[in-house]
Amino acid sequence: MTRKQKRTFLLFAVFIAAGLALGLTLTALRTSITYFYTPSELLVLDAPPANTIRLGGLVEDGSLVHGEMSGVDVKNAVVSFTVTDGGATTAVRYAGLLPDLFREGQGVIVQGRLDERGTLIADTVLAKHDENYMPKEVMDALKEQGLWQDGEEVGS
Amino acid sequence: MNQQTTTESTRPSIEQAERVIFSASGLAVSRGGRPVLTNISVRAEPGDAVVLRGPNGVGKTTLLRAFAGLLRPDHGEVLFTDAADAGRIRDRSEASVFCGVLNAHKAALTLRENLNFWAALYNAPQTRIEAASAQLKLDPYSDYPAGALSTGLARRLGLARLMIAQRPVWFIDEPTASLDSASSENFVAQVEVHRRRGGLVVIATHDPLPLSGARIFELTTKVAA
Amino acid sequence: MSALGAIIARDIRLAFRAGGGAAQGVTFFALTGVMFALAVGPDIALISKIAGPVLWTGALLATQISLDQIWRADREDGSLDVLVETSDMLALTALAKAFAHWAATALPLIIATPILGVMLNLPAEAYAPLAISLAIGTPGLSLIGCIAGALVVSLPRAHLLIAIIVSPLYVPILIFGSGAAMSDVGAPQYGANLMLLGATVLFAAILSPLASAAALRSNLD
Amino acid sequence: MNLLNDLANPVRFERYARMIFPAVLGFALLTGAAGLYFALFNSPADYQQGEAVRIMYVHVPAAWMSMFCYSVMAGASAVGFIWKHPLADVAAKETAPLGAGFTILALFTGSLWGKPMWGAWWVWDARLTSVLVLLFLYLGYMALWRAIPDKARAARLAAILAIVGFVNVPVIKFSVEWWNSLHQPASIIRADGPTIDGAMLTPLLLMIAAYMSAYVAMLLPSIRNELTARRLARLQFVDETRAAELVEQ
Repeated sequence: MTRKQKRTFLLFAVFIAAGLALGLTLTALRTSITYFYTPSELLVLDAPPANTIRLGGLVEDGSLVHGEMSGVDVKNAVVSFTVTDGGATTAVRYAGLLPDLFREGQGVIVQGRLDERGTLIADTVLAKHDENYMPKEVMDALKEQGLWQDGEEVGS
Repeated sequence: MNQQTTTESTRPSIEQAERVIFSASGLAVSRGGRPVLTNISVRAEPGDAVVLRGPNGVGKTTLLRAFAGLLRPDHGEVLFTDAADAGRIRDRSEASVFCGVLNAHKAALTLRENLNFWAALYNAPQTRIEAASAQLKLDPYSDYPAGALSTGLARRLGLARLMIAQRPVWFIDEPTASLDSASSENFVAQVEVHRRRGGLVVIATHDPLPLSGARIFELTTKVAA
Repeated sequence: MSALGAIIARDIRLAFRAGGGAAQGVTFFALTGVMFALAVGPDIALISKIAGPVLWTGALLATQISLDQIWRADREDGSLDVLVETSDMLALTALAKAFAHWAATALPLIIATPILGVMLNLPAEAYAPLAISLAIGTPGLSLIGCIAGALVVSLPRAHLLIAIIVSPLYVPILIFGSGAAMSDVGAPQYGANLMLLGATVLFAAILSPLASAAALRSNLD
Repeated sequence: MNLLNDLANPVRFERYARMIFPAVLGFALLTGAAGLYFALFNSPADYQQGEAVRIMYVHVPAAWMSMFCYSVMAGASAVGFIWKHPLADVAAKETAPLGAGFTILALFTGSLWGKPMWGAWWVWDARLTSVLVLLFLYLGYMALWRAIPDKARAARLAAILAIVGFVNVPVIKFSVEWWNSLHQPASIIRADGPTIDGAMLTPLLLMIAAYMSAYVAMLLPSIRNELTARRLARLQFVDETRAAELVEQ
């Protein structure tokens, strides 16, 4: 095929590639925003996700239980608490050091796997200093639950 | 250099090479920011043989590379026009082939694999590979790895690419430097065949090649002011 | 197309012949894995957790050390002039060379991954993410590497220079690739990482041939 | 556009440079002094970070300048590459070390600032990491210039690298932010704080103006030096060999 045909074919290929790259980026961004669950979303799911998930929400007041020794892992104390987004709650068990900013009533994101009883066995817990650093997604999710009024001071 | 897109011409078969006029006008080339060549103008018709001479390092190779479009001149223009209808400008990738002092073959490939590779690049049919190998008497060495060839044989392999390319304008740098006298005569004969078919050659060399009616050019810096 | 096909076939044949680049990449890749395990010690839990990123970094470094040869070998024996002379579009030739480099160095790595994965106690469900992310990501390494190779082609030895030039440009591919390799197949970030990796490689596939061709044209004399 | 080709001829450039250099230098010193005064004495300590926030007045302009210089470098490279504008190549070449200097300053002050807050000299915070990668882009560009003996060729190749680098900066920045959010969904303490109230803004803007004019004040003489160096190099060649001409025998 002549040089001119080759050039148009190539230009066409470049456009396809550019479009595909853009599409991939946009879909990647869209799926990543909701990549954490809120307790009520978990409840509504018919089959609990088997792999590691992220759970976002507030640590329910009074739900924090320290030092409960689990038979298997004596080394670090197991902590259990429940995370709520106003709608539903999910029990969380975590063996390891809690970040010092972690307190009841504070925003938190927990990463781990759900066991058969629906309790999240967490391997990482990420706490926030104060509200305006809470990731936007958690804020939106909490607003949807009506638990969050704009500008209201939460935590210390 | 305004490059008109020409339609894909039919591949010139080995019998008749297309007739092209080569012309360079007002060429100036610099290397490493240093002016090496200035106001170079030359014109060659089908059948011509242009021989470039000059002391070492004066810029013969640089000039050949500029002719072959492998080097961007500071200013001036290199043109290949169709001998039949002078208006039509031929695209360099169909008009010229450059063979420098390096033979452009891969040592790890056999001689035949190298020839086949070039044939694919120059879109040459199988017949032309056999013809080129025969013309340079390389058939006995087809299965040798190119790295094992002597310098003379390697040079003949490099020159075989000119035959495979089958393009009207040949730019060659020191073609016969490492060839024995028989091979040298044989190569000159091939050049004469190419010229008779309407092709033209521009050769930078110090050897006194018996090219009939060759036009000798001297590259010199001591030009009368 | 046959010209581009010939270039790819020639480069792959050369890479797998004696002294070619292919074996070099895989051995370097294996060595990184083994050395890392030796350095970290037999703590299986730790090794298996970082096996993915270690293998990804190994693949990146293995690709990087062989970038020097993509263009230099051709320039030194004169075949670069032939490639330039016969190519309608030098960018297409650059794309072919990048593909040939990928096939010669990255493909053997991807094939060797399961063996190394076993040695580094890679958890069973991590094989697929690792192999897939390598398959999608390594072409990007060759494409960007092609630019660096073209930039330094006129220099006698430029391994270090190539490393400095490509490392920052490799950051996105390493992040998305290793990110995908580490996350479980079901996790949402796995898909997101792979998609971003693909987008970056596509972006490189458009940018790299143009930049390589421009660099080669400036390096011709 | 006539300014651009005005500047193309080095002699005229040197006249412009000599003219504006004292003014630019003066402006830099003035805004620098004012900025420092405001930063150190006349602005409130941050409600969370206390006095440590004052480093911000040195850090943020430096980080901003590192990015600005890279964009100038890429722009000048493009002009130099496309229109073969010799001065643009020199400007790009001389901007690189200055840009790298700002980047190192940004990294240094960044970690100084991080120590009191994050308790570590170096935190893989998204912004700091992007600035670190930018530093490698600068180093690669400068290394390429130095590695290639022939300046004309080096200019073209470095220009290609600068443009490729520039096009990749947003991708790199995004991937580092993504990487940061992947392992630590939201950075616990954001480096520059969500909002900067008025009192802090004036010293910051003064410092940015000071950095900018300091950059220009440093750039002009280095361009002049490079131009004279190249003129010397060319003189040295010319008298030895003259360009060859072709004469038919």
